[in-house]
Amino acid sequence: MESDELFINMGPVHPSTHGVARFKLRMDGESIKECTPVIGYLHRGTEKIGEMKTYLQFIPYTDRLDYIAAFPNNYAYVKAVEELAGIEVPLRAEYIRVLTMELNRIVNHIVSIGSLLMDLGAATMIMWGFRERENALQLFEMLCGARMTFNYIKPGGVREDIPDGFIPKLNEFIKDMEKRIVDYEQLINGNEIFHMRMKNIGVISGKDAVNYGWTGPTLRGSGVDYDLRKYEPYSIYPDLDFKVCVRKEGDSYARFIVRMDEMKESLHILRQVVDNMPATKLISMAEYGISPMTGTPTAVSTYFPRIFTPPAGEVYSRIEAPKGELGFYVVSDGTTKPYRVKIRSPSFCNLTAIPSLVKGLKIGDLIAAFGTIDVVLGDVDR
Amino acid sequence: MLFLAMWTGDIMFENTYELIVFILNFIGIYDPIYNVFEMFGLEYLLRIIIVLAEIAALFVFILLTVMFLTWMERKVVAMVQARYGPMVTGPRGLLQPVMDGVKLIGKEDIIPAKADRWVFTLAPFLIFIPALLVFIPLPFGESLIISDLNVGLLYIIAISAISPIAILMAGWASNNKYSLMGAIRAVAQDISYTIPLALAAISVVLLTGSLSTVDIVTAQSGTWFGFIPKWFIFLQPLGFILFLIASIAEMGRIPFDFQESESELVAGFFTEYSGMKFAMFFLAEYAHLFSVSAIVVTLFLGGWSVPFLSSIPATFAVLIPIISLAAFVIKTYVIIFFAMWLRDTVPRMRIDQLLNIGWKIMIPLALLNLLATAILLTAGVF
Amino acid sequence: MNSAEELKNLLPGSVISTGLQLNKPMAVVKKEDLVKAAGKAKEIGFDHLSVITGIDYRDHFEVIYNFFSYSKKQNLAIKVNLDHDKPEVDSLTSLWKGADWLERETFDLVGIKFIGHPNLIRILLPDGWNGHPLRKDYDMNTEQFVTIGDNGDDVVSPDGTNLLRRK
Amino acid sequence: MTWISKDWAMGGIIKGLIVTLKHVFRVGNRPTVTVQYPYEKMPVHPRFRGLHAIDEDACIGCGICEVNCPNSTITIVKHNTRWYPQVNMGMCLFCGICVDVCPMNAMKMTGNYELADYSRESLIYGPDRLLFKKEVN
Repeated sequence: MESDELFINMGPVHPSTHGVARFKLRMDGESIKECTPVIGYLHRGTEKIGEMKTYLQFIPYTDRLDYIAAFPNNYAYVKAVEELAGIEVPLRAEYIRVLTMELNRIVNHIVSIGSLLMDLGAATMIMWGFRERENALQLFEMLCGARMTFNYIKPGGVREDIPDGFIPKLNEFIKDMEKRIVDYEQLINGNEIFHMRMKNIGVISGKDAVNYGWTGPTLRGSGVDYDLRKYEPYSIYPDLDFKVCVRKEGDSYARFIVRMDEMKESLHILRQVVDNMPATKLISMAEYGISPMTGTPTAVSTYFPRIFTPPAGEVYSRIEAPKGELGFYVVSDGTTKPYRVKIRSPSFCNLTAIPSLVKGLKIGDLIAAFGTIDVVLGDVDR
Repeated sequence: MLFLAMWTGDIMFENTYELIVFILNFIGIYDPIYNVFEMFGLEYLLRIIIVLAEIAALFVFILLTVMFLTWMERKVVAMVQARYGPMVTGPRGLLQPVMDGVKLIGKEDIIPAKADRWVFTLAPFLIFIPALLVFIPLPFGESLIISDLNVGLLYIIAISAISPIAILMAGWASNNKYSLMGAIRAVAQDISYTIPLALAAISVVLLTGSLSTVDIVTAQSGTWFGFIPKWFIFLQPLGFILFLIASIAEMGRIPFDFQESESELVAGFFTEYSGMKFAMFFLAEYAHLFSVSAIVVTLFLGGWSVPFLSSIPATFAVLIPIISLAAFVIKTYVIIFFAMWLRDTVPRMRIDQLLNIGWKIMIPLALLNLLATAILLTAGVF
Repeated sequence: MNSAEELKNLLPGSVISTGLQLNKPMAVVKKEDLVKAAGKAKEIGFDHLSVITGIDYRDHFEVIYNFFSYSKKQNLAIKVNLDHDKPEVDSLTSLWKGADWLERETFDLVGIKFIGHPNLIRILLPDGWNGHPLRKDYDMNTEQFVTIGDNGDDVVSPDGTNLLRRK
Repeated sequence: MTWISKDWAMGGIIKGLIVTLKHVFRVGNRPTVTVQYPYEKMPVHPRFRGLHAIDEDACIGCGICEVNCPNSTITIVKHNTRWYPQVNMGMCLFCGICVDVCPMNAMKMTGNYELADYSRESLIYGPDRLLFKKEVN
């Protein structure tokens, strides 16, 4: 039956666009004929800021890219700078970095799943998720003094060693989280309505996903067994035992399940990190007299001069952030400031596929598919 | 002793009017008042005053219930989600609905520039008044009924069919695409779920042979074998499930809240409403929740009848109207709690899935149920 | 032999030089032959286009394409040099759908034109924005204000006097 | 006939209903976790990066924090014959670089996070609001 087309402007102020994404929809009744994403409402010129700040000053700005999971952003930039300047990092610092990043991956997936379920109308999951997220944020606050924008990982190490009483609290969190994940699975995984909404919706084949430049859990949901932690290992990941969670279906449900499984894997990694962390004497700031960034190496940070000039050169370094492959292209001209900083943000590249993903589906499916791609608009718009 | 006589069936009242007249007579003030009115030839005026008084009492009761329900909804959601819910205004936040009302009255009443002003203003009234009118033939307890219509059930279904018109008016007049889509969804949903609702109700009518709600309740008093209450839920398990699902759809609550579908259509058909007009939609929604739950109780859970009451000592028989009212309210709240509990557990369906289930599963099953009931009835099993 | 040299062996005429981008192999390609080189790279397994970076070196532009091969687990970077006066290069959207937005972003922020791109409009900044911010000669001192026009489009103007702004 | 499946038993939904019911009755370590914020507050960890505090005796007003601040939040102003930093809280990123780079270890960040105010001017914290005197034991 032919009917008039309806144009709907979804966003930038809309309950389920996760911030300020906007979709121009051409609708035939309830079905989407064409979807055009419009982004840029949160553009802050982070790459330009990167050219104007010193290497150390830019780190707090990377926190603001993907504000749900900021540790990997810190680390991706710092890793690029370290590769550029050839800085050695103490092993303990690497362990702490991996600890924070995996904890942050859990936080990210909790928020992702929670907001997906909230978009589908079940608000309970996000509240339960935020309950556990709060515990993780408490750990972050204990570790680096901030809850979301950390500025913790520095070239040459981390800002401060882990405080007393952190590891017991972390163990408690891991134990608690294991039980909570069982709750989540009971609530969601078997739910028939959830299956109806997610299965065979927003299907994308592995080949197409690669062609669109998808990475991270979204790609692994399409059957491509790829994880940078495993296949281009960095930091201490070669020493850790974990498996890459892959699902073949390529639909919304597969992407959701991959995130669920990754949370469990991250808990597994956390346990290993806690067990194997090299013990060194804890040197607190107060004990040391002066802070580590003033140029003196500590247990968790190598020498890092206050006026830092890496040799001229360019580097592209990527890590497996919770949302996918996060890369920093840093060009140095030998001065105190980078010549060019390019950010390859996973959310931006994953969002590319949305128009073809939702073609012919309903509005509700657009929301489900958008939720499973898991974008943060700070990461998309930069 | 008169109350005892009343309970044992010696004196029956058709409705609350007669109960009030009886009580006034019992106290001994009815005749003097009647004489005063008769002096001026205004007997009908007394009748009107009494009826108006009982309607006023009903409306106050409904409004208080609705206010309580908004509080209860928030508390139940909070309990599920490991929160406190409203806590500040009044004891455990009990006065929160009052504060909400005060806030909404104080809000600016915005009418969009391109809205159809008359229809826009009329719609909230048109949805609010039928939500209250439904209660006219509902028996709240022994003799506690405004009017025992002999077509009571038909009246209820007919009155609740007005609300789609009001929703469509609100959605159309708002001149907002989200509102219009919400309205169209709501109408499609209401129409497709009123049919299984009515079919399931007709099965009950077959059992009682009457459309009068009082007859339906009376038919459910007493027990089988002394311990199973004679509720129609045991004779009509399938009918009960169908009726419950259809009534949750009628209420427009998750998993069937398409008229609102917050994360898809912002707020559905009342997106553009503010202030008291919004409050009327809000109150109507909860009045609807209460009335539909009350209908479920009336049809399938024995209404106000209490199965084991005949064993109560005669000295307490005075309390029986109150006990029956309490039984009715408790049963209704069980159904309401179930609706709230379900809302916190399941996500929303998709509109095409909802209609599919309505037309392809619910209606055939309801027809099958009706057929089975008719055959068993003819065979003399019931 | 790293992947850049492999590409040079396959396309000796197109690849100007090979080298290392710190630790990743990089091939500098003639800008006319970019699509050919990228197509060849895709053929030999580099199926993941990770990022497109445009850099303004004041006298010339560089566009760097970072590829990755899921089958070989290898990296490859392809670099093209562009004139500063005429920053134009062929689009890779025919090979990678994911290149669409990456190229639009590079066009938006660096101002490199991708010939053959189906929809080369600004993506992060509103239409009508003056200048490309990541060029080194971008005027940082002029403020530009975005308002909503009568038909709902974004309107960019340097005049912010009508805006509700507190100092 | 694709509609007929084992999903009709709604086993998953019933499972979910049981879990939510467990939460309603707080069965098995599922307590209420929120705090009534303005009335009770969560404890702040010692490393929390909130409002700045400057040691009155240690600070030499060298301006290293001013140079290193990513957002140009800090300016050095004169206060009672000596020079001290003034922090604009409206622009502060709370990154803690000023604390890290201070050569005299004079700057620290306290656990005070309730910084909302009515005007932008009052968000500029001068030395009079930031200075503290270290207690001499």
